[in-house]
Amino acid sequence: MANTAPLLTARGVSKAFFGNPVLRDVSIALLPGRVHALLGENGAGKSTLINMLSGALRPDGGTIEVDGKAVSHMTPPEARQAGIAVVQQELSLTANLSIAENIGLGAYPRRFGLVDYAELASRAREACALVGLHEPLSTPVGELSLGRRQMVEIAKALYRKPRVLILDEPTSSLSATETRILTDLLERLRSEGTAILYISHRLNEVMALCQHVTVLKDGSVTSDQPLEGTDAAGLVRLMVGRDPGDLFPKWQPSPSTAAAVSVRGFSAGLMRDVDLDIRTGEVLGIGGLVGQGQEDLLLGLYGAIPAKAASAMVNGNQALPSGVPKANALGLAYVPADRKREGLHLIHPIITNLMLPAFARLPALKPRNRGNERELAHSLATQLGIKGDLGRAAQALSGGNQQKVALAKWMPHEPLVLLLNDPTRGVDVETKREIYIMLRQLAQAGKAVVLMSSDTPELVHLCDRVAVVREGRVAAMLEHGALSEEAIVAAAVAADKPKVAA
Amino acid sequence: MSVVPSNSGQRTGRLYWSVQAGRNVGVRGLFLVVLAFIVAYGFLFPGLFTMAGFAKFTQSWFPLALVAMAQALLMLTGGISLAIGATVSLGAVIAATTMVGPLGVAGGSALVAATGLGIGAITGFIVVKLRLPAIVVTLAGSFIIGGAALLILPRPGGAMPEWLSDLLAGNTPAAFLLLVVVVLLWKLYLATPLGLSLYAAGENPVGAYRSGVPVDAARIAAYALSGLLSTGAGLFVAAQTGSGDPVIGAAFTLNSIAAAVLGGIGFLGGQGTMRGALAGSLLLSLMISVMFFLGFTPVAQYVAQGLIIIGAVALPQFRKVQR
Amino acid sequence: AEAAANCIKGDRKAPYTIGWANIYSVPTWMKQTQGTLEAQIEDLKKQGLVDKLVITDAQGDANVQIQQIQSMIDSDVDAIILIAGSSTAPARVLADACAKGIAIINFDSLVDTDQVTAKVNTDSAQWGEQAAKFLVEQMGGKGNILVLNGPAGVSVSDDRRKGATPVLEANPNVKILAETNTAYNVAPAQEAVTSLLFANPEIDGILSLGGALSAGAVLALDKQGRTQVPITGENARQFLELWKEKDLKGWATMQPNWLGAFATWLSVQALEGKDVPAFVKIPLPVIDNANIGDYLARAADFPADGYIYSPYDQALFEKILAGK
Amino acid sequence: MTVLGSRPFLTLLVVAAVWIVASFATRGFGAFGHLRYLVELAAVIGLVAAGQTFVVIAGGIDLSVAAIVTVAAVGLPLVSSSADPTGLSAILLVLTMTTAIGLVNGLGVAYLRVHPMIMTLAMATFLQGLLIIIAGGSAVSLQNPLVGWLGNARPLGIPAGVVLWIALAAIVLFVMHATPFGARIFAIGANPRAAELSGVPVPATTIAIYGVSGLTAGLAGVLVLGMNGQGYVGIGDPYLLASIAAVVLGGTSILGGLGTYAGTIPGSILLVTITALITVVNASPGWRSILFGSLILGLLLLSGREAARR
Ligand SMILES: Nc1ncnc2c1ncn2[C@@H]1O[C@H](COP(=O)(O)OP(=O)(O)OP(=O)(O)O)[C@@H](O)[C@H]1O
Ligand SMILES: Nc1ncnc2c1ncn2[C@@H]1O[C@H](COP(=O)(O)OP(=O)(O)OP(=O)(O)O)[C@@H](O)[C@H]1O
Ligand SMILES: [Mg+2]
Ligand SMILES: [Mg+2]
Repeated sequence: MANTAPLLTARGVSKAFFGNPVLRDVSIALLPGRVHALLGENGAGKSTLINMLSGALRPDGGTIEVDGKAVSHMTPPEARQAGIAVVQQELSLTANLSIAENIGLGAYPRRFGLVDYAELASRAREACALVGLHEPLSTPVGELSLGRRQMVEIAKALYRKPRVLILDEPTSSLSATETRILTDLLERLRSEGTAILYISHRLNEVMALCQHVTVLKDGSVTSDQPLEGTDAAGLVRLMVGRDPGDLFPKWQPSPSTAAAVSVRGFSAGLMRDVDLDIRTGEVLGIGGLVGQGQEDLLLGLYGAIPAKAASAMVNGNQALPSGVPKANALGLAYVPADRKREGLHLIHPIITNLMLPAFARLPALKPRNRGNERELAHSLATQLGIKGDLGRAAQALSGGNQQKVALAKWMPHEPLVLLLNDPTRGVDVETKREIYIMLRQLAQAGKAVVLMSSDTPELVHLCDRVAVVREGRVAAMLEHGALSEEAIVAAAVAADKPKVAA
Repeated sequence: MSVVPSNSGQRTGRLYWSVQAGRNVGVRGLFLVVLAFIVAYGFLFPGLFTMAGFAKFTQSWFPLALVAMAQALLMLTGGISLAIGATVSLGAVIAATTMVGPLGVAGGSALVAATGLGIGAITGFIVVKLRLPAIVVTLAGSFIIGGAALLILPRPGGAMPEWLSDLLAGNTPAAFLLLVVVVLLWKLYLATPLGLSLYAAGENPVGAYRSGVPVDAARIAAYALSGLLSTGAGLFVAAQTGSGDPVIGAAFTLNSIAAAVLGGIGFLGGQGTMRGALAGSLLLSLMISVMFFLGFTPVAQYVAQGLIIIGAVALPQFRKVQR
Repeated sequence: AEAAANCIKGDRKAPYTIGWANIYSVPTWMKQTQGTLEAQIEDLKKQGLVDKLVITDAQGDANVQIQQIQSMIDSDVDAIILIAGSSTAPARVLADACAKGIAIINFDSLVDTDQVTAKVNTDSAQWGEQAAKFLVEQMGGKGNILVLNGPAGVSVSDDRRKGATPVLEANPNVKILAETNTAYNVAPAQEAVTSLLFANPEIDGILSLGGALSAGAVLALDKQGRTQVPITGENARQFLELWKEKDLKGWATMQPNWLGAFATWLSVQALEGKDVPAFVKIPLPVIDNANIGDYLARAADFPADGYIYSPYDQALFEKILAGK
Repeated sequence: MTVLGSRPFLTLLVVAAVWIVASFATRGFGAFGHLRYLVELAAVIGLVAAGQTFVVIAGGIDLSVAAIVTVAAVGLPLVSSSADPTGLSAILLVLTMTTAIGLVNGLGVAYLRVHPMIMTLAMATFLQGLLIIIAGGSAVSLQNPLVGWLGNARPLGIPAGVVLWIALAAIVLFVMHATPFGARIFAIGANPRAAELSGVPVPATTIAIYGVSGLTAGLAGVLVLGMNGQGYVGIGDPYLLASIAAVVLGGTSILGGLGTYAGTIPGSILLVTITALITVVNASPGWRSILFGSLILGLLLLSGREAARR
């Protein structure tokens, strides 16, 4: 296996955006039958590298080789011809097209020049079956939750029957169950001889799945070696260049049990008739399969979607907030999962993004103090490790750094209840650690933190209690002592066994 | 889950038609409003259901339907055109100055079509390749195209072959049949990879490009087709009126946008369906006749028109919020 | 009644339903015109000749107007009074109306067709000709002029300009420095003339061919501190008031608003079997320095942004119809 | 972004270049009086475009500005009363009315969730109906001293309309770039959902923006009434496309979220300048129209690149 010739190679490639070098002299070789991990901190250049491997970007220097032959000016269609398929980090889907039309996009089967819907249906169904997508193929993708869309994106890559499959953080919005489906699938594809490049910030997945690792740091390869004999701590060491601490801070029981938020008979969106207490000083986890109504729970409490409750108490107020400004006034803050669509103003400078909650609260016509704004933004950036010029547009940040901005903007307002929707999605391991420490500190300081997450380990290690949501209800409330990945998954799928087995 | 092998035609039917059915969801309310107007119209003017009555009504609707499609096509790709009206005028004057001349109907039609495709392709090239905002490019374009129409016919005039006028705008539903053909052609186009790419190119161009969609080509093609539809509408107007008028199309610019947006086409690209745009144009057209038969005074016409347009857009929104 | 006029079949009986197919009812000129038309209808109703008036407003869109005329045919009106949005576009739908025996009286903006009962209008060519003659005379046959036209691509403005051409060609010493096309409104004319004044400092006359263009020109000269020059125009109240105020050498004619009343009256005459000629030429009333006082004396009866039209009555209509 | 590389500055450079070239090429163009007149004309567009800039930055568009200008110009004589010798009360009344019209636009956009283009187009249609009722209603052309002053006076040689424009521009630039309200507008335009989730009162802000657009269009109506001595139906028509073009030529993204009134100002002047240039060119109407369109297109190439987004 190790002797087979590489299918896709980057040789000494470099790339700069507007004069800022992002990749310097990077080489990587993808071999058939091998899962190759690409690791690096946020902004290290991983997505940029795969964009060049797949023809979406052209390297400034160096060459891309397919089957050992250098290809100049490869375009995405040519990459597809060459059997290269990519699961993009920022999804490439179109909300108004159906699942099947999205899966076939750019590679439709034709008959007489027309899209052959019969062929498309059968091939798309095949791809969907591989990833466990059961929704009707005609469903518009816009109606799917983020996690399901991620599965469509994966199915889209599989549909192209790739020889080289590149996955850019495919599991970042997937729950444990779905991740399991994916890892099994990748294992099978590998055994069938597919070359796989796998990017993830979830190191346990990398450990379980990959045979080889390339580590990028600040745009350069710092190591390129087999994974055998390396443990997770070793991986982190490769990435950050020093000994890592524990990923999760030591858990301490919370000092208080006063309820910050208490709702009875709460309904919003998919959530039906839920009773829930959120206590000060705790990190309350929200788990479950993707798309069971967890997000509606947060949004309903936040006043962002219509919600009602038989009785409600929110930080002393005897009613649910009527809207977001009211929720903010009551000390609630919300960090959305889809940072691109809901969390950030991508075309605006980072500093403006950081200041937006302040702008929303200040008297409308009070003159702004740009000096103070800059100072505050810089301290936030330092606190969360957002590097570089804050005057750049947020879209120039890597995914993980964008997530940090979405979180950081609430910090100056010291929210009493922090509603977090998958806050570590796509965040590198060091930053995750910082965020975890921060969340525990917030809890320690008497804030209530609600952590909705698809990353089961963080629910287990970080939370005081975890509410597992299934079909719009809290199916189980697990206390810290009873927390384990198995327990959460079991509660999440209890009623769903047949479906998952399919 | 396994792939159930089954009859290929049936499978086509299933996916294609259920995708199609899914696209009705957003425009059902509009379809109901349109239906109500048709019923009201038929009730007020039973002659609508005679051959001639139907023919005449569809003739008034036809050019608006074409320009609504022309506009919707662009808006689906995230574009827009303020030059539709001028392009209609240009199509009309070209038709009215060539068809009775040596070029004849075939030559004239070819010239009209080539002009539309050409103007559209150039506009598309400027917008897509030079990355200029479509709204101003086409605003400038409207002056250039309108100027060209004035050069060809400085004042209303020209002529169309009598038989062509009678064929297209006589007492037969030729216009309606033509519309059916255009819609079928559109469905065919939308079933080509390039056509289906419109949605992706409009909504998520980066993702579409990375998926191997020829985004630029899809957008430029949309502009070209949009130009073709516009000059085609001009040709029809010339036939309908038996002559050319260099400013006849002016009102079509805003009306095409109104029809498209009424039909649920979004401005950000990739949102909405052509059937919605067509229904929107039909509503605008029906409204004129229905208000006449209800005996509205001009003041009432303006007020009612505003209310109907807002109502047709706001009602579905309300229903969405209620849910 | 015996069918005598074009399109009339003689099978329609009083009281009649009259359709008024307006192209755009918002501008003041249109509103005034509609006022005379409605007054006439009231009159005809009293005589038992008319029982209903239906009004459409095409909002400036010639295509919509065609649809509305079609609706009038569908609802079987007895007469259609029309100001056309295009000089060619409605021809075919009018032919249909004519074939159904509907009396069609087309006034102001005319359609190039003979499938109407009658067209009623002042003579646009004569308008241009007389205006040009006045100006040439005032300037002693030589000097520099600006020509202000109505919108491009519209027949009326083109016809008036064509009417002026022979006069100007016959006087080669009258030089056209510049020419514009704008909507028949004050603001665009003022803007255009101001720019032209800077580019062409020596101007001896302004040939303005209708609407409120002249008021804009006078304002432009005034604001730039220039001496006023001989100018032609139409009976816009603002222009007439400026004329008096600035003591201009002026000449104006008009498209009388009572054309609306006359067209309505004429349609009923036709339906009643009277012989109606295919073209009824309305003599151009002339306003000059001699009679401007008479017009301004009645100014208060007219809207400030409106047109002061010449007086009219039934006798005048009879006289016009008789061709005198 | 440095000032020198910024779009507003680029647009300003284009204006300067066009003025210099035109002054050499066309007699009288460069005269002080002429340039002053151009700026005075641009003031009307600039006022309308002030509200339009707010609306466009917020991701909307206001197609009712032309009708609002007309309603203000035609309606003002109707509400003028001889009891107020200054004429100020009538102006305030009219501005209140046009602001209210704008607020109704905003209500429709924010609460009925009607697309701005449709809402404001429908509003323009309503206003046409209103104009049929009010137009030509005043038999007496009432002279309003303040309006006349605005349209004709030149304190210190500067046209009063330009003074008004400068004052308004200062306020607009302040509100846009130096207040939280301004920041909220940009946020709503760039990503309304994210703005809402960040606590921005999206509906209230939207309503306010359209109110502002109604107000500035009303101001423009008052000014244009003063400059022409008489309001009439159609007086506002030229300002619809002109206001949009000025906004976009000035570098504000029609997609919302990016832009500045500092670009709209030279954008307005640029439009007026091109129109004036075309007027003095001797050519047939067709060629003039072609020339006008080509000039806009050419200038757009110089200054109008839409920044890549997403
Ligand atoms: N289109 C672009 N324009 C400017 N800068 C860019 C662009 N795309 C990426 N960058 C910059 O390039 C660097 C690498 O980004 P990239 O997305 O490749 O990082 P990454 O390793 O994938 O990070 P993450 O783990 O957060 O996804 C970042 O600093 C980012 O800001
Ligand atoms: N439910 C319906 N009620 C009334 N008319 C309909 C309906 N569905 C379709 N039509 C009409 O049938 C014609 C074809 O519609 P169709 O939806 O196939 O158009 P389309 O262009 O394919 O739309 P899309 O963009 O969704 O593919 C159109 O004229 C449309 O107005
Ligand atoms: Mg990345
Ligand atoms: Mg379809």
